[in-house]
Amino acid sequence: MDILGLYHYWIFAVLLMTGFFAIVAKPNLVKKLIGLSLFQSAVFLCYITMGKIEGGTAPIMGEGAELFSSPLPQVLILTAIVVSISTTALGLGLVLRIKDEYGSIEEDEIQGQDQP
Amino acid sequence: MRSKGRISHDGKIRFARGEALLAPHLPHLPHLPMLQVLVPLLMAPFVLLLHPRGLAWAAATAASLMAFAIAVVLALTVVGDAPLTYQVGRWPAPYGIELRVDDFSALLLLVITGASSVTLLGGWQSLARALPSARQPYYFSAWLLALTGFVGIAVSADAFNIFVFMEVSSLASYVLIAGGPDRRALSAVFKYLIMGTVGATFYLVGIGLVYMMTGTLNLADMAVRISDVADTRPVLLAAGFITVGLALKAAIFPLHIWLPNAYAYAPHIATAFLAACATKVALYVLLRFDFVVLQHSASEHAVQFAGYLMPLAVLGILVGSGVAIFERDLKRLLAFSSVAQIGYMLLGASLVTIAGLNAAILHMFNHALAKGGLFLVVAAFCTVAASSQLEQIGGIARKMPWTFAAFVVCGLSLIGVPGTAGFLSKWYLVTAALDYGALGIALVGVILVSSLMAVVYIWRVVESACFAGEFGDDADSDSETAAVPPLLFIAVWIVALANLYFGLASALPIELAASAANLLMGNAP
Amino acid sequence: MTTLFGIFLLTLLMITGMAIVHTRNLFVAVMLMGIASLLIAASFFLLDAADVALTEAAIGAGISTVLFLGALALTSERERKRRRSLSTSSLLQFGIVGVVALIVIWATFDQPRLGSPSAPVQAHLTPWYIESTRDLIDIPNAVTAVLASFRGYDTLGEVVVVFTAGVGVLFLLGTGASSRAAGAPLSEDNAGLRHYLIPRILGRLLIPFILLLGFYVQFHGEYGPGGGFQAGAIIAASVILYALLEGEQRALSVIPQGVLLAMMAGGTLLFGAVGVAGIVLGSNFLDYSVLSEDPVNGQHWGILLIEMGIGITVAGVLISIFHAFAARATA
Amino acid sequence: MSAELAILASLALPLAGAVLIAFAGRIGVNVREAATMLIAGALALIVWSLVPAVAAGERPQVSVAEVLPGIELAFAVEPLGMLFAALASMLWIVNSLYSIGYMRGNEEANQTRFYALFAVSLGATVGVAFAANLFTLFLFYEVLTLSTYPLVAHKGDRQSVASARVYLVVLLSTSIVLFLPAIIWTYLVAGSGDFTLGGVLAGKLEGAGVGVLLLLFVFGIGKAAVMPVHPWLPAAMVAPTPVSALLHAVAVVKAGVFAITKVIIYIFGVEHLAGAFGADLLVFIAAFTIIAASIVALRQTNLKRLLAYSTVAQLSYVVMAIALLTPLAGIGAAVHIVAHAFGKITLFFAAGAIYTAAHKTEITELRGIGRRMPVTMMAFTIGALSMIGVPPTGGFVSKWYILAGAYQADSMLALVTILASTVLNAAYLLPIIYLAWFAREDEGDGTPPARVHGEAPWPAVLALGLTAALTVGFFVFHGAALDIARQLLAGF
Amino acid sequence: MMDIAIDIASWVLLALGGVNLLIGGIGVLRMPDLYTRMHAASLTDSMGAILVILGIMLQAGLSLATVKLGVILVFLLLTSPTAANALAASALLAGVTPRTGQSLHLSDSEARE
Repeated sequence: MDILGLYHYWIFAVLLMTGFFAIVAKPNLVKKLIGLSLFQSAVFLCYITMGKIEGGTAPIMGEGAELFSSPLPQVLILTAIVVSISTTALGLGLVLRIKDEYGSIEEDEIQGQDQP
Repeated sequence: MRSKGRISHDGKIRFARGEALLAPHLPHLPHLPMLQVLVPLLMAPFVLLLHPRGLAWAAATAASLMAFAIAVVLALTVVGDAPLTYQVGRWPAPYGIELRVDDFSALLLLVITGASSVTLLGGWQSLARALPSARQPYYFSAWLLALTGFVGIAVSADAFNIFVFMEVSSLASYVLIAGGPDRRALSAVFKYLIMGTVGATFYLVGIGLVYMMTGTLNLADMAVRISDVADTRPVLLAAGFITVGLALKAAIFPLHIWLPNAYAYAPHIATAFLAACATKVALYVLLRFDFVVLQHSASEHAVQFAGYLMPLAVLGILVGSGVAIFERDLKRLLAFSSVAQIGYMLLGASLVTIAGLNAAILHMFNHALAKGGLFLVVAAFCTVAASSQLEQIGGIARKMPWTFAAFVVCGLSLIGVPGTAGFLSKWYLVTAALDYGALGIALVGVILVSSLMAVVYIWRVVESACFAGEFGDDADSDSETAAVPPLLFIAVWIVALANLYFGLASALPIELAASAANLLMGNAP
Repeated sequence: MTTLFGIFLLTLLMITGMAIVHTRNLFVAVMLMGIASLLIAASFFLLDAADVALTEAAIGAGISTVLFLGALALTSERERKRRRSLSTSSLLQFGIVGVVALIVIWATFDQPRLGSPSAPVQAHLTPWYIESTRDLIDIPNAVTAVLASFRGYDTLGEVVVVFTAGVGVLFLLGTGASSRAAGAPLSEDNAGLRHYLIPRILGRLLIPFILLLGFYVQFHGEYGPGGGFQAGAIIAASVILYALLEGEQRALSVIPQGVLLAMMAGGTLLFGAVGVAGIVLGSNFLDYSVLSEDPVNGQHWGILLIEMGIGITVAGVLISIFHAFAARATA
Repeated sequence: MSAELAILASLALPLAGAVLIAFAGRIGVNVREAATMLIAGALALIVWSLVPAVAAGERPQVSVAEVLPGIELAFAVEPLGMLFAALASMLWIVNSLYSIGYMRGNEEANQTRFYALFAVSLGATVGVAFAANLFTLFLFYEVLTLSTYPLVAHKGDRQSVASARVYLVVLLSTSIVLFLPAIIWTYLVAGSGDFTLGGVLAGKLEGAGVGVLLLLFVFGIGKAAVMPVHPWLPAAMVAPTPVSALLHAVAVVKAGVFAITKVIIYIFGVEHLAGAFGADLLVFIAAFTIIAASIVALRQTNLKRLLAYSTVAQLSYVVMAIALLTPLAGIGAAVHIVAHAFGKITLFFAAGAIYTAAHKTEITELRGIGRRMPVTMMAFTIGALSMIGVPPTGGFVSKWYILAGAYQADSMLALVTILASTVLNAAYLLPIIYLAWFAREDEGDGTPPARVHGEAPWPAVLALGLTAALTVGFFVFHGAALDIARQLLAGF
Repeated sequence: MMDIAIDIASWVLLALGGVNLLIGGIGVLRMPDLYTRMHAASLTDSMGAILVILGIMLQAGLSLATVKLGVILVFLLLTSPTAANALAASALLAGVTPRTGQSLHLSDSEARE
């Protein structure tokens, strides 16, 4: 049962670290942001998983359902998704400016230009 | 007016109706914790729409000053008294979001709003020069949003709410830094953005795990409910994630690498603001979480906290100061000094004693005074100097002796010379370390050696400002008033005098810090 | 069965994630990211999180992909090649990442299992939320109730985050209107896809429906999945589609930059004003019960208004950001 | 004026005076110098107005603020502090007079800054003298360091900046690394750092801790220039001579030995310390400093540096005397603070006058200078005799008491040291006097004198005449000082 | 009885749709260039979607869900050919020429040379 009951969390762990690897190991700035998105998505998965209850339905009442999954993690993740897209948008804005100023979006090339 | 016939809620819900009786003369007093956040928050969108030159700045400054006034009232209300709580939407605590202003947050609020007010007040010309006028409303709006974020973190008693406001403050800080004229500001911000977001997400993972084990997000409730599960793996892991995440945000060595460039290339005034409060807010959350939630339940927590963070603190102190000695750019020099000073705060906290926490918290206040002042002076220098390189400011003391005098005052405070605010925190820190036993004596050595290093790097600046060339021939001190914007000059001296004032009459911060330390260690004041 | 399907989706997700990191083609990575978002959204749906699934699909797979593509169009589509792909530092990074993943997995064994009814998450706050939604707010969607009322302050913060991002991007890139000759985004001439008959006709056909859907999601949020964020994203998507089809200029003449700014600020202010009304009427910030004689009715009003505020701000910000990116392409 | 008010006024006056001088400098040099003289005079009046009360056994106190819980910014006047403050404030008048002659004669730059910072230094000195506890003492001790730093670096050339750096680094680092922990330790152990008769540490700290703490204090108070923390003093000699004269022969260095004295009497308590091994060690260290510094002085060719090493040696007289822990030695220490001040300031004044008039700094250049500057060299001779301890000069009085104290303490080491150092003093000072009076100017390398000159400007000459007179006068009229110093015996 | 019949019909439809999509997927993998791949993808995709949705509609019976599914189907039928058209048009515009004759049998990289 452990495998079925914990699989979501394992995927969370793997995705989290996959995203993190892209952030630390990839020098391309856009790739870093993609990694960041993935990294944050993993956290969403973790939260939503803990809100699920066996045999429950979405916490929208009516139609006779009585057992609901917890609405709280869902609310938190709604917020987190919006935070994530906000960060991504700002990051991409920065990338565009960096491309303008440096002509590159590769971290090492930018560092090379900063230290003449 | 509230209608009497309002149907009362479920019997389980109890409202704190006593609030209204608190102060009949100040009808908004019970709302103050909320207003503290709302004033900058609601002003930010307005500022965005104010396009005429200078108006955005004026509005932002007004909002900031108002927030400062609220913070002062809050501090005076809370000091030596029970914390103020506020239930947003009148939903009771673990269900709704609770705001809570205790001594620790009151102290931090003073720092944040004070720093924002003084820097904004003095920063008009400096910022107007750095930013094209079409972009100023955005910038000042972002400034208020950063203020909102910091303040929101400080008053919140809810773990997730802290995350939300952390993101507000982070995003706004990125904008503040990216306003720097040098293109390196952009690459610095990008690094900050990546590391900051990773930090915030780590924090989010951490509170997620704690939430999973306790089912609550309210810090106080969490502290109660965690006692059963405190030593389980997820909670341990959560402590790790939260600590690392916040350490990233707080620029704790060795996770400080975003900080020097971000501070160096931001507009000078923004640097002054952020240097005074940004990292401290993250440290505040770290202390809150570690001490309020974990300390009393997790059996090994004190040992782990000390074991992992103390070496980092010591290394941070030594490395930060050491690098600062060899830095040639004044802003980078001060930024590395910040890394060391964060080490002091962390060192105090990592003793896990009341005295140590007391020192750490007091140092938050005093370091903000010193470092904020120093960066403001840098801003003043840069109104005449081409850049903040040490060579460029050579001999500037002859051109602007009074501004330079303020630099010396703040610098002495940073070193910890008696009579200045910085001395008090050093005093407490050394006292706390001496109380710590044999290891403490070694720590005292570290603190003192680092103070000496501070002497060296501050004095390098002083010497080049006094004795080097550049402004050598122009010894006309009357031109100072012409060169430095009067508002900036006033702001610089407000901070410098505050450094002296709080060096001698610092009852308020000391009392706040003392009871904050007691609160964190779980003793009611 | 559902569990197995979930596991299948997640496995796909993991593979997609690794592919995203592995590929050197950024365009492919962005597309895969969109797929990953959809997979996550599907998983969320299986996990009873309809609202979140909708949001993830609209924002993660939709808006986010558009933004990434816009950025790629202005930068480059491929990562630069590196000679030493397997250096010691990358091995070290790989090692650290692997170890941390193992630690996280190690920690999971102490965690409540998926769906366990005795988990603290289910036992502690959830019953109160469900019950209070029914009794005090009286709307079917508990997520909306928690989002807008019980934890409305978080949501305000969230709106502020969006607003901040808008302010930030506009500060960094300038507004679309202020740069010279606004033109078509992501395509080389000024007229969008106007020369392409089929997409254009079809697009014009769809836009009203998308808008309609947006408004439906906006105002139906109390009853089903949806709300201001999703609606704002959908409405923004329709405007973006319009701009793609008809050109940047036309889109801006329909909703000028000034209006967008007013939307960004106005939505936030509307939210704030509803909250302040609570204070003015003698209760706490964001207490909607005092908005009307009947507290439950007041809650309804409050939720409706703040959801509108959210929708306006989100739409304003997303459209502004899109314009800012698009203006870059022609500048 | 009430005593409390007088204490506060004596602190506030120089600080306010500094601002006043800064503004007066914009009006004109005469106004500025008049202001300086006026403030110096007023300060002396106020400080001296306290003397009768203190001599009568009163101990006026005033507390300004509570900086930390239990740690106050407070002042109290006790005999030793009274003596020190009275001395410093009196000599400031003379020194100001001298400064006017010296600074004008040498056409120094930034004179306004000079006078203003001088006033701040004096304020800090009075603060040190009147400090009621360790914290207050430390505060003004550091202010003194910082306000004298720009005076040392006054010239602004490479050499003076480098020397000022040595000055600052040694003084600040000793105070931060040793003095501050010592203070904190004291507060931690004793719960208080108030200067109390009999000491606050008695019964609270025993064994090796006492010795360690004592050493922390002695080396932490770098201004006392006990070897090896003395290098700042020779380095400080690049400053204009009035600075060397008042600050580095009187105010700053005496603040150091004064602080050590106070710590030994009022913090450790003489009785308490008598049982610990620390005191003996201190006598040994002081003795070593006296001899070593004197030997180094022998080898100096620069007049001011020679005087600086002489100061190092003389300061350790005080340290040694107080470390002997006998009543007579204690009196000797107090009196020596005064006597050495008169003598050494005279020597520096003379050296400065020579520099102003003849632009000479090296000892070998002084051949026959007595004939060109008879008044100056007369004063120099008197000062030198006082250093050696020859009657009828003030130096004899103090040396007498210290010797008596050494007998009382049965300390062979102290006796031998004093005698040996007297010989050494004579060995490095008398040749100068010989050269000045009896050598011919054109002897030596045979070159004719580079410059024809007479005495220095009259204010300088007047000042050094006055201090020379004081040096001689102290031999006769040391009764008042002795009366006050006797009150210290309550501590023994 | 009726239920079983509907069930069987629905499962057949679902299975057919699944097979269609699978074939489409294999086609995308196996076809040599963009246009042929699009051809494989778009045709089978539309057909698969129709079949699957019809299958689900049968499962759902006469309810709101069926209406929704119908709407979805309409949208799918409108969008997916349009998307294919737009993709092909822009590929042509970007200069990707359809491969003909011998080059069809070459691998991607060879064809590029």
